[in-house]
Amino acid sequence: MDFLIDFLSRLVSQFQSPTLGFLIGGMLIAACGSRLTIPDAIYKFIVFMLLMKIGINGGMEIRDANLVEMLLPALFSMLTGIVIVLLGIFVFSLIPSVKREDGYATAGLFGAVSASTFAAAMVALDEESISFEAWVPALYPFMDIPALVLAIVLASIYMKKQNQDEQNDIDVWAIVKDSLQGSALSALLLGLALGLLTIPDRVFESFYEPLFRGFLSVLMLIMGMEAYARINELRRVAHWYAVYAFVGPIVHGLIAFGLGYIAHILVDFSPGGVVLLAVMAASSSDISGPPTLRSGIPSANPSAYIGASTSVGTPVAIAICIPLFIVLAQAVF
Amino acid sequence: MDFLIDFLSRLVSQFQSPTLGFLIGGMLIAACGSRLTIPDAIYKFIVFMLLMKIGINGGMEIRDANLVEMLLPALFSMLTGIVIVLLGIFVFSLIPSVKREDGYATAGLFGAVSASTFAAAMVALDEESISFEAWVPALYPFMDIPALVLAIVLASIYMKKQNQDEQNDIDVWAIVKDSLQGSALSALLLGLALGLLTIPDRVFESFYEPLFRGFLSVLMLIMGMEAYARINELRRVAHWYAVYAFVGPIVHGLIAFGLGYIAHILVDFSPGGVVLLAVMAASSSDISGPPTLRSGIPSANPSAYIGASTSVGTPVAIAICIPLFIVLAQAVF
Amino acid sequence: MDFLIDFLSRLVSQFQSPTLGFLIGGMLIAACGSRLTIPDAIYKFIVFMLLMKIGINGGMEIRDANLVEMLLPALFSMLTGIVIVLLGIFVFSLIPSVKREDGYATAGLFGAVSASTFAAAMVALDEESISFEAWVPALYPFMDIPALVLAIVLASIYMKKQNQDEQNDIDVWAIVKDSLQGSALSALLLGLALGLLTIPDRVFESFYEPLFRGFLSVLMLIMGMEAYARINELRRVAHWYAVYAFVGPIVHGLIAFGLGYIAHILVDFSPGGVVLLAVMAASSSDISGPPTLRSGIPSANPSAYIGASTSVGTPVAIAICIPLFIVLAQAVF
Amino acid sequence: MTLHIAEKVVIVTEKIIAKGVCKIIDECGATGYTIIPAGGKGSRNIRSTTDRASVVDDFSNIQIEIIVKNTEMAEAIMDKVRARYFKNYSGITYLEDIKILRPEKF
Amino acid sequence: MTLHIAEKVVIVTEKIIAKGVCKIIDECGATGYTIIPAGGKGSRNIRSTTDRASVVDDFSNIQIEIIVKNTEMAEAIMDKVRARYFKNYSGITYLEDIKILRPEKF
Amino acid sequence: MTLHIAEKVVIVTEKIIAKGVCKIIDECGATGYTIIPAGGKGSRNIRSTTDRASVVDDFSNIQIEIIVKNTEMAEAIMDKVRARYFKNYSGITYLEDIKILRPEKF
Ligand SMILES: Nc1ncnc2c1ncn2[C@@H]1O[C@H](COP(=O)(O)O)[C@@H](O)[C@H]1O
Ligand SMILES: Nc1ncnc2c1ncn2[C@@H]1O[C@H](COP(=O)(O)O)[C@@H](O)[C@H]1O
Ligand SMILES: Nc1ncnc2c1ncn2[C@@H]1O[C@H](COP(=O)(O)O)[C@@H](O)[C@H]1O
Ligand code: NA
Ligand code: NA
Ligand code: NA
Repeated sequence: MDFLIDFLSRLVSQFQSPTLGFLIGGMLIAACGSRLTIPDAIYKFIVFMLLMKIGINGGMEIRDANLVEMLLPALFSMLTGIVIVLLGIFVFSLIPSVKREDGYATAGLFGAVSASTFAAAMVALDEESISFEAWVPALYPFMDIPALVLAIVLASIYMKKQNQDEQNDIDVWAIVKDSLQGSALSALLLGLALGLLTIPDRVFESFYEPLFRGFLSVLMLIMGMEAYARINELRRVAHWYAVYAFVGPIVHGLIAFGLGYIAHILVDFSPGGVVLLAVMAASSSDISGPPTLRSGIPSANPSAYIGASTSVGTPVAIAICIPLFIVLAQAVF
Repeated sequence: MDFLIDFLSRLVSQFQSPTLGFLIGGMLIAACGSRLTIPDAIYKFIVFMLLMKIGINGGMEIRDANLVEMLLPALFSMLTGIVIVLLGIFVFSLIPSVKREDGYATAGLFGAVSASTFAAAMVALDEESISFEAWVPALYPFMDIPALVLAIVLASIYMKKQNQDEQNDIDVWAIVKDSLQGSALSALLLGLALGLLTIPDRVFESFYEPLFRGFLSVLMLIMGMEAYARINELRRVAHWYAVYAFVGPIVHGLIAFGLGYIAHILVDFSPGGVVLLAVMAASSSDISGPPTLRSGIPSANPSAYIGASTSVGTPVAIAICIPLFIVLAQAVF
Repeated sequence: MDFLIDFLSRLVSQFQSPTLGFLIGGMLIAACGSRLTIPDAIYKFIVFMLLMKIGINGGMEIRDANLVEMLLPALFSMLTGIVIVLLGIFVFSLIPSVKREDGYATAGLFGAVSASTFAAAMVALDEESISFEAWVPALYPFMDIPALVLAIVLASIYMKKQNQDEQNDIDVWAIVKDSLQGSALSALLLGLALGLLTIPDRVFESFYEPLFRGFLSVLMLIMGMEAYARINELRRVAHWYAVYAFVGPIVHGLIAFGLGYIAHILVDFSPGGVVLLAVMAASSSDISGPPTLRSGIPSANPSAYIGASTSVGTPVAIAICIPLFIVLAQAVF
Repeated sequence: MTLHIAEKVVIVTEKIIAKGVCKIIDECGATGYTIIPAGGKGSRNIRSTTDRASVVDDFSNIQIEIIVKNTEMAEAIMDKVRARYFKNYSGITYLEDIKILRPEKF
Repeated sequence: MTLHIAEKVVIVTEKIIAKGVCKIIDECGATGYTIIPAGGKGSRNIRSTTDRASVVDDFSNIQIEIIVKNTEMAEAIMDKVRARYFKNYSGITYLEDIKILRPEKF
Repeated sequence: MTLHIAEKVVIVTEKIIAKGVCKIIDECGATGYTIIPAGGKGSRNIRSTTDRASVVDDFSNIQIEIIVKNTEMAEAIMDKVRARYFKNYSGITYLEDIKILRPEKF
């Protein structure tokens, strides 16, 4: 009960966080039919800046880190990605109104990771002064890639069985490569390498670090406008997608939180790290995931999985899951 | 005489202000045929940033403000917008070479408000350490919307009389909505709401506030280049537009200054607020006004009103009116 | 020997400089087939920002400078530009597999100056706390314009002789004007004028100065990606272009370094100034040069000269020449 | 492979009336349309295609192409767009003969 | 000046498959192609041409135009693109008669 | 509704010579033209339509379309552009038959 009151009061206070405010603001002005737009070039640059900041910062601090500590959390990240996809495919297979391929693609997208949700979580942790290991951002690909690869591979096997596709050889390495070449993971890995191998402290402190919060606020606005814009697409498909997109992030996050808790006990994984792991699990990919799935499972309907993720999944991950897991961590650790 | 010397010396010193320097610089390089361009995406983002900064700042400080103080200035803002439009329509109706619709549209554009001129005035006041009430930016829509609505409604009535338009029902609310949905007012109101309802202090101080001056300088450059580029369009229409665009801002600003002075006496409206009110009146809309008028008075020639506003009105408002009203305020208050 | 060890150790440490790191990072991710892109609008804005920063800074400090000091370095800049072009034309005329026009154009491009390489050199000098005269950036056009003009004029004369072109009157002033109107020189000169004639200190310190390093880092990333992308074009032309593009920058820089050294002795030209002069010589134009040469020597193959400059010349100028000339200066002065 | 005769209506006009033109196209019963960014010069003005910050960007052009199977629909679209907009807005419209693959699509 | 009869294949489809479509065009032996950014509405979706930040920008359209001298090549391109992509991706394709200047170019 | 026969000249070439091509079009007496951004592949090069920062963006393509009423003007434009530019710059040009609504506009 106490926990619930604490959670609810924190949730209310999170609604005053500018991150969430910008997200909701974006939805509202889109709903009001505003003609305000953020140009695509700015959107792409903001995503680049956020991922470079996260990457460089991680890279700079990894230098002195004991990377053996990372092994178990990395394993758990992979496990989370795989479990989310299998669970999603299973759940959708129970719903007759959902085409099988659409279920595979949606499960893959929710198993993958959203850079913007992750960045929002980092700012929220910073507000609460909760720290985490420097290498946590490097867990991102460990969850993202297995989820996408698994969803695509299973969908391909399924479609082969259906004889729909005749000459489809499944090339796992091609899917991994395609994921790594996506703009989000490229920027993150580039940032990590630059942070690790060069001495970017001055440029980091004068540019990437101070602009982080501001660019994130603009990105949240864009995500909000986009969430509203895609609701129509979502409406055209089965309502089960909306239900999945609402419940999924919470369940996925709790699974990861549980695994993170085990890592906390076994290898002293930090509470902040556990929260970030849970938020990664709760998030669904918005930048690289959709095109990768579109090529990998071409017969799946993008309106279904992108609508579900952008219109419901991401708002739930940011507005509910981030405060939820922070409060959980404060209660549990 | 003293006042004149003081004014002239201030005018000279204003020419050293970077704001004005960038404006003139933009005109000059455009006149020299330079191929330097600022991409459209950057222009749109800068406008968004400036209006968000003005909005958030206003919203943050409005929290503790006594909004009853705002009533009279808001009323005077509306009055100014209406008077400018009526005056403009009357003046243009005296000039036979000006098509009536063109007069309505031009008067509407000069009654509306320019976000960039307003931002330049805020920086100029800051340089002179003249303060103003936090809610002054919120006066913007009170002048902007009535001016646009009035101009469009009167033009529609006029055109109905001419039987040019058969099925044109005048829908005032549609025009108000169209104004509010424009990118400029949307961003301003969104910023106000975010400033009022969330706690955006950190993102404001790390992003919106420090980038304000710089982005304004780039915007001034763009306005300068645009002013030069549109002179040709202006040349093709009656010269009276140029005369109106030169004299109008000064007269409009003085009207608003007078009303502001009354508000100063009655409800202690601040000198800085009076200056901003006068600059709003002097300015002519450059972002949202043109498309709104284009749809609202489609038979008016956009070369006439946009040319007049961009090529002459805005430079006069920035280069002459801002220093003029600051000096006036320093002399009068 | 000592010098060599010192140089090599500095070279190694330069490879840890983020500037170079971003350049190499850009090449690597392009080589890995990454889909990461920086939008064109951002690229254009970054170039604008860097040149404005260099220009404004120069303009602000030139105010108290003794411009007579500038005479000899300006003369040597012109001389360097001319010598590089003549040398290049001569060298290419010895290689039968290179079409004559292509030689003229390539020599012109390497005689011209790269704004991004110049900005990278300024940051490198800043890291080493080596200072230079405020007017050094103003040397840029003194080298850039004569090189482009000379290459185009000589190519025109050559083509006239070949009777390929019948009605080609050589209009030197048109070429100079075209250079000055290019976006790079326009921005630099505008910045210089604004720094000189207005008081832009606050906007400079709050905007142009703090963003300089960060934007340069993004620009280096772009240059790296571009260098890789154009290697294929370079492969299609004679390999001599690659050899020239590798050796040229070093030789050109050394020539300028020698002239700078003479200026140091005669008029006390600063060591930092000598390094910048050498880097200007070593650099090859990437923004304004290519379109100017494309119009001026239309029959030359752009794949040859742009490929040589972007894929080999610029990386060599940044990665080898900047540290080389800094170490040389530290050894010599 | 059998190809079927069809018509392509092309409309070049100001971006600001794009929504209205698309509504007319839908009302006339076309199955779709393609919109292409454009600039140009006509009797009224010069519009740039460059990406220079145009303070009034809404005024740049678009080219809309509509594929229809029968000439009546084509003419209906052209006529309605012309009547409704081309007095106050820049714009031209013309028709091209084309051959389509799957007549059931249009 | 003699003009020569040729055909223009037009394909409007999703940007995300641009590479694959271009590969088919090359394989069919065309000498080149022109790509134009596009948006539009068809049976499946509305794609915007505005430059609003689309979080999944790869899904917007392109119009590819290929000039070929003989109808067989035109039909081969159309057929292969349709068979390979148009079940899973939005897209239409049609043909126009054109007249070219230098037949040796194509 | 009566439609009138006209011709559309299409020129696909490098952006950098856009100004010169438009001058030729004006000199030949056309009433206007439409410019569309383009990329493509031809005998000389591959030009991208993506918005990747191209350090030499001036080299990307445009497609210019000119509607003219008589074939002589069409051929004059094609011929002059070809003679003046197509030795040193990438480019193709072709002709399409179209039908226009208001012959007095062109
Ligand atoms: N003769 C023409 N050929 C091709 N496009 C034209 C022509 N005339 C006009 N246009 C296009 O139609 C738009 C509107 O033309 P107008 O209504 O004449 O100003 C112009 O901006 C051009 O893009
Ligand atoms: N009738 C049509 N006329 C012109 N373009 C069309 C038409 N139908 C479809 N298109 C274009 O082809 C794309 C794909 O169409 P669809 O496969 O029907 O969704 C649309 O986004 C439009 O750009
Ligand atoms: N066969 C073709 N079909 C369509 N467009 C072409 C074709 N050949 C060339 N082009 C276009 O014309 C431009 C110049 O071609 P080229 O002069 O052959 O390099 C190319 O970049 C393409 O945009
Ligand atoms: Na996830
Ligand atoms: Na006004
Ligand atoms: Na050089």
